[in-house]
Amino acid sequence: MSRLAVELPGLSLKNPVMPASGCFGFGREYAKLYDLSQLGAIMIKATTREPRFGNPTPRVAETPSGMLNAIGLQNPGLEKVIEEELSWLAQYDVPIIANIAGSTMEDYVEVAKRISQAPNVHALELNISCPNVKKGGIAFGTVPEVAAELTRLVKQVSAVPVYVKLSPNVTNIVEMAKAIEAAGADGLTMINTLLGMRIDIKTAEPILANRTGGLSGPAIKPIAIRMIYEVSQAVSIPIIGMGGIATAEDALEFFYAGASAVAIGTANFVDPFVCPTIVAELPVLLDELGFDHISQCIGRSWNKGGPTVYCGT
Amino acid sequence: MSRLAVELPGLSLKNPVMPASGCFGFGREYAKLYDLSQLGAIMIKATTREPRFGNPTPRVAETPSGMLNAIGLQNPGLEKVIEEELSWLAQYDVPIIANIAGSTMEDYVEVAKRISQAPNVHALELNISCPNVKKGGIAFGTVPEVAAELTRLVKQVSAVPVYVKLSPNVTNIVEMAKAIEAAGADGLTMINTLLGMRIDIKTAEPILANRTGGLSGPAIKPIAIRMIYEVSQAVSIPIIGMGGIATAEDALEFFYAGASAVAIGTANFVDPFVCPTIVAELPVLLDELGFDHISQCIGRSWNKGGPTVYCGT
Amino acid sequence: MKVEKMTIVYHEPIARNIYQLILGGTLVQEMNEAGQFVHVKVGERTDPLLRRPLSLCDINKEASECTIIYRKEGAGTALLSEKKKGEVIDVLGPLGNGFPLEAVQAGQRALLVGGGIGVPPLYELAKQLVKKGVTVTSILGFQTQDVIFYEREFASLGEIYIATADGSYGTKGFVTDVIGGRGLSFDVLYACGPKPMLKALEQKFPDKEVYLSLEERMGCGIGACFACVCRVPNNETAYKKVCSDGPVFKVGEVVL
Amino acid sequence: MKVEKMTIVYHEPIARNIYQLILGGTLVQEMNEAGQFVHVKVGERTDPLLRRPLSLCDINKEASECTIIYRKEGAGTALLSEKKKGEVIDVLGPLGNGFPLEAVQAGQRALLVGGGIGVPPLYELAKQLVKKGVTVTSILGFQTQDVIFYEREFASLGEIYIATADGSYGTKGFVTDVIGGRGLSFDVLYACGPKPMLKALEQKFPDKEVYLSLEERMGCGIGACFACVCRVPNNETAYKKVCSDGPVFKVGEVVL
Ligand SMILES: Cc1cc2nc3c(=O)[nH]c(=O)nc-3n(C[C@H](O)[C@H](O)[C@H](O)COP(=O)(O)OP(=O)(O)OC[C@H]3O[C@@H](n4cnc5c(N)ncnc54)[C@H](O)[C@@H]3O)c2cc1C
Ligand SMILES: Cc1cc2nc3c(=O)[nH]c(=O)nc-3n(C[C@H](O)[C@H](O)[C@H](O)COP(=O)(O)OP(=O)(O)OC[C@H]3O[C@@H](n4cnc5c(N)ncnc54)[C@H](O)[C@@H]3O)c2cc1C
Ligand SMILES: Cc1cc2nc3c(=O)[nH]c(=O)nc-3n(C[C@H](O)[C@H](O)[C@H](O)COP(=O)(O)O)c2cc1C
Ligand SMILES: Cc1cc2nc3c(=O)[nH]c(=O)nc-3n(C[C@H](O)[C@H](O)[C@H](O)COP(=O)(O)O)c2cc1C
Ligand code: FES
Ligand code: FES
Repeated sequence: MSRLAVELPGLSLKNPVMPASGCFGFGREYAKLYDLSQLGAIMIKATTREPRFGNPTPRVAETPSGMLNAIGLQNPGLEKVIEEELSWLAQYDVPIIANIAGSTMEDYVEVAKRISQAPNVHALELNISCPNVKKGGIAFGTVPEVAAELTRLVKQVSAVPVYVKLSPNVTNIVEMAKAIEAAGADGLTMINTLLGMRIDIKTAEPILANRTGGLSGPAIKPIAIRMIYEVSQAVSIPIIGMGGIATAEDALEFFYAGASAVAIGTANFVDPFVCPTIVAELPVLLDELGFDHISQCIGRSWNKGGPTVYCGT
Repeated sequence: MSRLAVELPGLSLKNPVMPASGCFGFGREYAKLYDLSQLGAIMIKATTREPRFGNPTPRVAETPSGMLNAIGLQNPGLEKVIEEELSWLAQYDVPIIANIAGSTMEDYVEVAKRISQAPNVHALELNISCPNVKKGGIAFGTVPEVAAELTRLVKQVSAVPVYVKLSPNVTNIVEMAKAIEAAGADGLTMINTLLGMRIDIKTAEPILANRTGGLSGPAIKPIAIRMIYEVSQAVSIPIIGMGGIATAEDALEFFYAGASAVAIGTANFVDPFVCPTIVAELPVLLDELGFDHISQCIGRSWNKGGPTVYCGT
Repeated sequence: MKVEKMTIVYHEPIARNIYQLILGGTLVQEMNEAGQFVHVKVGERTDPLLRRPLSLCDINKEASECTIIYRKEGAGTALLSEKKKGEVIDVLGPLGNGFPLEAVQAGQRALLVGGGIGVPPLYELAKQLVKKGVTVTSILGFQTQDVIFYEREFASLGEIYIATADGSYGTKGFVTDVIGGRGLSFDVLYACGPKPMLKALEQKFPDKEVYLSLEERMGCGIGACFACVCRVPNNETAYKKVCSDGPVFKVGEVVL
Repeated sequence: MKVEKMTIVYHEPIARNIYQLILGGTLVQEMNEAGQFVHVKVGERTDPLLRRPLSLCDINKEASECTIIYRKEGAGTALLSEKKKGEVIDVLGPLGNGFPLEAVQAGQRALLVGGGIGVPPLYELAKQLVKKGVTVTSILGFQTQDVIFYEREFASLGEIYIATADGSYGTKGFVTDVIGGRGLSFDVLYACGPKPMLKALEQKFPDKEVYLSLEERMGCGIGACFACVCRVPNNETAYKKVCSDGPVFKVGEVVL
């Protein structure tokens, strides 16, 4: 397995494959299907200071090769996440990346301070980009100065490295990434969902009770690839890439674009075994393409000139 | 057919269905398949002052439920478009919307002045958002002040109403739309493509020679719907909606969102008869849903409270 | 709960836009409760993307076969309806918690109320109740005569009443009209159908033991994504997940 | 040029990952030229989205059937390979301009050079040339022995040479090695295959009459989208579209 091992700030990953936040709960359901220790890491569901019920239902709608969600950050709140979920997860040999969210900077700081002390939390992921949270959330993710300020504040209190999750709903993702890097982030995760909507033909009403929601799944993959390609060339902190990954080939495309690890969201719903399957298939793919180690693929689309690998077909 | 008739600035449309710019050339190919007079209008391929060859190939790549293109505004140039293409199109009873592009404001002004005088050009569509043009193009489409300035200049010289085509690659589409409305635009068309990328698994190189390209097709439909929903509530000029439409139901979703007419791009490649098919199917759909006229559907998702139509199933 | 490629043993329309699908596979050995469902992948690639939740209508462990009855509705079920005998389908299941059999004793009376495409899970339930010695009365509501299915099957297990919204067959009106009209008595009521029907039943029998099966749009189907939650009465943040806590709930347990 | 749902008459693998597909339909009556292609919709819904360009390999007007030979390559051809006899496929065609028959006279010699999946259109061409009284020599290049197809079919129409890149069958090397080695003489050369092969032929025979069939990624396939253009020598803005001006061009007409 060492040919898949990747070292990132705070994270010694046995493999660079992890479920994305919000698509895996706190792991309990998938633990019934396979051993979670097979995963490189787990990004747990966004945690807020207080418990949240989230948005009214319907909360999901299907789109061509994608889905919209407007869960609204439902979670049991900081205390319960630490006491019940993180301690339960401690039985597995897998580092946890704690996704945190809030409505104010103080919320983030408070959650970051507390949750970063849990022994199995190896990194934080600041969800500054959730398009479903109406107060504040949007601004955090789309104004570089605000995102930078938040990053600085969280860095001051966090006991573990801090990754910031970028929203794709911006004109200039590179500017955003650079501001966050300059503010001291240890890494980036990208992309979160694109703001979208569907309307019911029969009722003329939006399908989601929240009206708009976040678009995820294969449909957004080319946008994620483009953004990671641009950002990875502009910053020197590592990127955990996500957005529509469903196969080992998809994952490889993200490594080529410049991601150092990948996260899988929506695809878990389609194939609950998708994460361990990709972990198993990546070495096969490396063999086929003549790579010894996954690290040779990282950023290969821009840090090598011309076609680099021949694989006779 | 009068139940599909729509009146927009400069455009008395017998039906609100038209091919989108760049996906229909100048109509010659589709004219071999059906009578172009069946169309509500035709948005011709972007025209620039001088002839352009465009980008190197490959220029297209497939993505899940979508495609990327980086044609690079290939066109025969203003003179030839007027002399050869527009005069040829004059044989059909169909208003032309001339999509115009350029690298400088002067380019736009020059093309607008000349092409708006062609007798069958009933409106202009300013392509300020083509993500494939590197000089200037991007800035025009993403900075409200610049877009507004361009709109003003073109309005001064145009003999016909001016529609401005919005780029979805922005943080705040409403701000953009309002600036362009304030600058005197007669209408908006939206959305253009989203900037995306794909990488070849075997070579680790971007599939498009231009590296990045514009994402179109059903994959982007929920993003287009969301943006039209937001913008149509914020401006009072009409919107021609596009982005992933492939069926009459898709088109209806755009009307509900707030579009007054729709354009079909990528779907022409999949089904060359898609435009006349949607023209034929819309009245059937109106019947099923109990509408007398398409205008009853425009903006229905936000300008009526609660479910409005019952259709027993 | 497993993922299995199950083989289509039988697949035919049995009413207008209503299809009966029989699937064979070892997964059937894990299926026990009436009211549980499976999450079915209908497309080969990414459109349609999500699985479709469909209830178990009949579990036949000896033959290792289960029956699903579904309505061709949107894109996914339309694609499903084109699959032929012999093809395989990717099935995740069995999921959720079904109707509690232990709520009723041998010799007691159970009323089964189904609306439209909520009828299928009641068939397996009726079978299991009858086997237990419970007397079963079924009231099934449909829109029109041409979408009625499984009348004979239910009739073979007990008394049956049918209502149609347009009066083209049976009682004209809703299932609640039948119950009201006939003054049917029962010890436990089990229901599955559209939300307005469930709400009407909840109001009509405030003091009865009533179990309702809910529908909600789903992502994962296994409890991980929080797409399908419903509220718990008198609590701001408490919730239940339809997919993993339900789809069957005791009346009052969740807010309809 | 029309859109037609054509029926699969035959569909079997004939070499490793190489499939022969025979389609029946009235559209065949419009097919005339070897080198023309059809644009095939492979999925039911929006993934895969685009049609796939595939050459006509054999046109049988009497039977109203045409043959296509394709390699299972990516997602689209993989889906196509699962379609069964009796199913229908949405076909747009015939498209493009094929190999000019009039470039060679009865009694003259034509050399047909095909590489890999560029071989299929040469078969219909060989048939038409032989019918006209032209002497046909075919040189077909493949990667390895197990992907060779239609050797017998070509052999029945004239002399045939096969090259494999790995030497597992015929001459080891490329088609150009065969031509060089044998000093084959000809009046007209027709070729279809990978770009490096076409470029080698262009350089090798600067003074000969040579026709090349090009491949390019396509959107519309009918000339409307400008996806498939190639440059014309010594002109900054001139272009040809592979789909509608080609796919067959006279050597020198376009920049390879
Ligand atoms: C627990 C459960 C059991 C069910 N059992 C049955 C059954 O036995 N027979 C049957 O015909 N139907 C059943 N349904 C409803 C069935 O899931 C939907 O009719 C089906 O998903 C519609 O898919 P589609 O492709 O036809 O429609 P589309 O409109 O293409 O569906 C789009 C998306 O919305 C979801 N969706 C649409 N309608 C519903 C709905 N009513 N409930 C939940 N999700 C929906 C789909 O799953 C999909 O994700 C059940 C639903 C649930 C939640
Ligand atoms: C005029 C013409 C005639 C052809 N005739 C044949 C033939 O007779 N037999 C045969 O096996 N192949 C032929 N090809 C190549 C064939 O079109 C591709 O192999 C096929 O499109 C690949 O699709 P896929 O789904 O397997 O791959 P994917 O990788 O899923 O394809 C993704 C996209 O790229 C395009 N693409 C990928 N490879 C090529 C290619 N080599 N050329 C053009 N587009 C490509 C696809 O059409 C699709 O739009 C022809 C190509 C052209 C242009
Ligand atoms: C149902 C659902 C819930 C999500 N919840 C969260 C969340 O709580 N926090 C977060 O940062 N991202 C959340 N996301 C975004 C994903 O983590 C991921 O960034 C996005 O879905 C793109 O990846 P995918 O296409 O693989 O799903 C959620 C996505 C989905 C589909
Ligand atoms: C091949 C191609 C070429 C295009 N060329 C242009 C163009 O010249 N000018 C323009 O304004 N938009 C152009 N577009 C964008 C379309 O007009 C349309 O806005 C976009 O594709 C979304 O619609 P669709 O999903 O229906 O294709 C092009 C799109 C495609 C796919
Ligand atoms: S559908 Fe995901 S939690 Fe119920
Ligand atoms: S493929 Fe569209 S012009 Fe050739």
